[in-house]
Amino acid sequence: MKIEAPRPMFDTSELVLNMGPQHPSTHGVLRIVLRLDGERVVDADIVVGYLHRGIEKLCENRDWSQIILLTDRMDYVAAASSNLGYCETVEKLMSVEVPRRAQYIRTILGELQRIASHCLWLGTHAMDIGAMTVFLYAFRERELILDLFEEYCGARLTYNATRIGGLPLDIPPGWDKKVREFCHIMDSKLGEYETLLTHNRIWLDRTKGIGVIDGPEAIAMGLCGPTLRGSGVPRDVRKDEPYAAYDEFDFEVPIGTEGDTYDRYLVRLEEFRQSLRIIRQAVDGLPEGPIVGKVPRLIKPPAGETYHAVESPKGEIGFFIASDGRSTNPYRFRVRPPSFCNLQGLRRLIRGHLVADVVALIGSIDIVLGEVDR
Amino acid sequence: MPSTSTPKPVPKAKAPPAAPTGPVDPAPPEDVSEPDFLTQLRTAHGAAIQKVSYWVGDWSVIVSLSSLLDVVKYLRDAPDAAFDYCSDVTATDWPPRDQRFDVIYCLYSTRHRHRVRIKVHAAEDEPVPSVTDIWPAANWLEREVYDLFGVNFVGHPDRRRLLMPDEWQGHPQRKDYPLEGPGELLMENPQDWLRLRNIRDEAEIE
Amino acid sequence: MVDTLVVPLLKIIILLNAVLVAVTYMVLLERKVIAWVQSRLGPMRVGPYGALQPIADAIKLMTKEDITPTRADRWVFTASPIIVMVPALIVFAVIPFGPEVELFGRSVPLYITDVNVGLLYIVSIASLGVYGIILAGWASNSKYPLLSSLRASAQLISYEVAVTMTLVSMVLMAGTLSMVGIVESQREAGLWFAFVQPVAFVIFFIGGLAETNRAPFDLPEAEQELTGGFHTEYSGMRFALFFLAEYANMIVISCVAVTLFMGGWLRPFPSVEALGFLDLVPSWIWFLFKTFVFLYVFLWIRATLPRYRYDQLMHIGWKVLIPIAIGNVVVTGIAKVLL
Amino acid sequence: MGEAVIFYVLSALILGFAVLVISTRNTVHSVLFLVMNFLLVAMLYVLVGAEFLAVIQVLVYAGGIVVLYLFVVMLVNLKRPPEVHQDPRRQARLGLAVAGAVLAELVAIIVYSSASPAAPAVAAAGQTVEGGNVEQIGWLLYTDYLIPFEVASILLLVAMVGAIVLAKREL
Repeated sequence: MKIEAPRPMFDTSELVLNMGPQHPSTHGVLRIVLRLDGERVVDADIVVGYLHRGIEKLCENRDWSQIILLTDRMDYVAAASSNLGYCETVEKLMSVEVPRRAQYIRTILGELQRIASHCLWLGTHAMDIGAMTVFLYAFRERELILDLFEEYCGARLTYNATRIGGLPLDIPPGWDKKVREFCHIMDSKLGEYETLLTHNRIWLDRTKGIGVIDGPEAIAMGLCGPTLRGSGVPRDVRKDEPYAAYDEFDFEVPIGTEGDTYDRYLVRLEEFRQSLRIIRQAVDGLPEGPIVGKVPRLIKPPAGETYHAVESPKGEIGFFIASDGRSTNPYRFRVRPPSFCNLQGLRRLIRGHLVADVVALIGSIDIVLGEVDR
Repeated sequence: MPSTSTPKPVPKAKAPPAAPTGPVDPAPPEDVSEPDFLTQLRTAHGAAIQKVSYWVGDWSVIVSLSSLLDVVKYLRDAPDAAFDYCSDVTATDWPPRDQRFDVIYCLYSTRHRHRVRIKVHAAEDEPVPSVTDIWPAANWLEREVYDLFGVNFVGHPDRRRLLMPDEWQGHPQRKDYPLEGPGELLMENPQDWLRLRNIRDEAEIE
Repeated sequence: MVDTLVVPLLKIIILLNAVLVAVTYMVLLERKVIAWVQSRLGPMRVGPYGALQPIADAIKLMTKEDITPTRADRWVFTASPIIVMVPALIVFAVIPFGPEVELFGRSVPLYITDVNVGLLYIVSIASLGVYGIILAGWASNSKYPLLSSLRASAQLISYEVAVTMTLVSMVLMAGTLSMVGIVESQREAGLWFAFVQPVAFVIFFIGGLAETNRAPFDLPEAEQELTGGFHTEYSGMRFALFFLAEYANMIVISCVAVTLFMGGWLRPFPSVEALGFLDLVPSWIWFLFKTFVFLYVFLWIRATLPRYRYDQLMHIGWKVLIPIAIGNVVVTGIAKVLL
Repeated sequence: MGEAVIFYVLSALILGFAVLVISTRNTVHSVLFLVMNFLLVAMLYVLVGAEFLAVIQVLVYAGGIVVLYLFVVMLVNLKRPPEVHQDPRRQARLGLAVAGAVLAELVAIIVYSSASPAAPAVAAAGQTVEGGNVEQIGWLLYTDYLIPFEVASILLLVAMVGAIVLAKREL
């Protein structure tokens, strides 16, 4: 006997909603094809590649020092971190010693960059959830950092701030004082952000329990940076595999407990403070000395491969570089982009949540499409 | 004046250096001792290891393609190795070689805080088992390698192009793929290029 | 003849123009207030301190291309902005801006009409505005507007229940549905009803935020989620109508709140003789001032708070506000009988 | 005289929109005409001096119920006719039955009203209530028609609970 399944009263079909590549909250040219049941996300397909410029291929055809300014164009809101990562990798390949003063200044630049990037993240993330004032507050402080960078290297977005073996420039006179002043200002402004968000009832409702992912799963998914630390994994390249001058400074790696959007928010807010702490220590202990190590005029690393990672504001940015030892350009140049790996986890995070949470979660993993697509 | 003057030796145009045939992968020097997990890997999967190399502080292991999955599973699960974090999956292309691709897995252990690189050699169409079951993180990374190199991953749950458009021809990151893209026509006259491509597409459909 | 036709007609013309100007300046006020909260300046270019910005905006909107999507339902698409705008304007007919005043030797009431079902009239006309939003979303034949109009209709209907419940308790207090009567009864009680009915006041205000689609309940037009919502596909003057209607509705809600809870045109503490000098300020100024305070709070909230999520909004509406509002009605009724 | 003209114009419009409601192919348009219909009926109420009824008509029917109609019409794909309606003669038969019932009702009303002209309701309720018709309706509802009123509210409550039980997949 055949038993027929009861016929549903109405045809309910899933709505396919194409979010992006032009959408105010996808932070660039990200496209998400959502399958919705009402407003609930059944599944999602994340489509990237709209900003693919072939930077890896391009880098394999540029000489070693030209590549630095291409790394600016990947994570364009945290250019100094990519600069630093690339230069450190080449230095590792060539076994070049970088003077301590340069290491310190690099650390200061890296941490200023982290604060600037986190400011942009905080602003856009809060904006996505509807708190528009935080956006302008955060940009106000980011502007101060851009001014500092401008004074140091003349650029406000794509800094080209490091060189293989050291730095292009010493810090201008009085710059360290301004950095200290900035730290002082930033400390009080952090309180303003927190007043608007941290204990705000609506903010809590919107972020707590959204996109929960536990530590082991986050590791398996390859999440990195604050997104991974929000799940309670104390993984930070600065601590685990110290580079630049991080092993000389005292700082903590904040971690979350629940692994939800709120924890990722708290982790990044605490990172603001830790970065300020590092900057203060670095400025206070800034050693005298040269700013460039012993590097040949023509950079031609010996044949070999290496992978080296630094902690960018988004997470572990790794460079895998192969040199054939003969030509003046890398044989293989590969970037392990943190935004890319975090974006991969988005599909897992948004499943079962509402459309409004999709927007919150895109903000929560802090991606830059220039880096995802390269 | 000698009538038969020997022509001046024309400075020979420097021949472009022959394409490199592969990475150096130097063996570890005597004074560097192997980490424990490598020694144990040798005992557990000695047959699979083709070479262990060390360069500027990085250990890398070349394993045979057929036993890739066994080795990485061992590395993830063995308590002394515990490589639970797959940092990166990438490839390098060495066209003169028979097995032209090196597929490289950069692994990290959040427990022991050490790294290792696993490498396999693969020919153009040779199937490479996907490691997505071991690290879900490898999903997009393998898709990108497939997209840009054309490495033939098998067992991948969602093997589509990632960065390039779905209908793209060729794999741009290969060494024999022209830097300027699919051809000069695209750069000089995109309209014609598009028309040609459409004609080609229609021909394919028929 | 003059009293029955000319004066009301004049009043209607003056009021309509005043409302439209107020609405355009409301937009400017919003930009200014939010800019100040965010440590910016806001519009500064057109006129002194940007005072002529609304005019520039109007010219821009009127000269913009008017786009109708090819696959839109042409008639409904055209009608929707009108359907939204008309109720927002005709509600003003029963708002009392002041009592009868002597003007040119003639006693003129500062309202257009005083019907004995004034409060119900406002509620029922305001409930028609939702049609414009639903139909705009549907007629655009686009997915984001459709989602938005579903959100809007669910939200407006849910919050209407809570708001109407608070009105019931106010009617119990005043014993009349006439807007003028409600103000008069506050004069007799010598107290603004906001002090007698604080719960109803808060619920009415929250419901009012939701009814006007204002932050933190601006889900139907959340640009970060639905790219602008139901008016995504609209451009030029049709878009402007949606925009103006939203601000007109804000003014309506503020006026109603002032009338019901803040004593309308009455000065603060109308029964305290010692404050008699406050009567020197004309009554309609008091009314406008109180309305302005409400509007300012609307803007202040928008600049401060994040946005609720759809399910949380429904949760607040059905599981928090409506039970409290019903309880408030019961308590008010019992108190009325006992006292 | 003026009132009569307005009445006939309104009635004609109401009938016209009623025809449009059932003759339009597009369901959403049809619902819209229904709204127009309700609004015009509300105007009729105003014409006879029943402002309260008029406002309630707009509030409940136009503002509440039809919005829900629209909601359902927009959400549910009604393009494909359900299978039960495939029988072409079914509609004709049903229509005939309904028409007959309506005709019978009309006849009954005419016969009944001409046989015994109803006393004005307000007069029946007693003249004690002063003021607008809000008070009068309130008075009537809570005195003479208390039981029907309460029964109706219980009916609505049952309907609401039933709808929630049906809609909620697991309780």
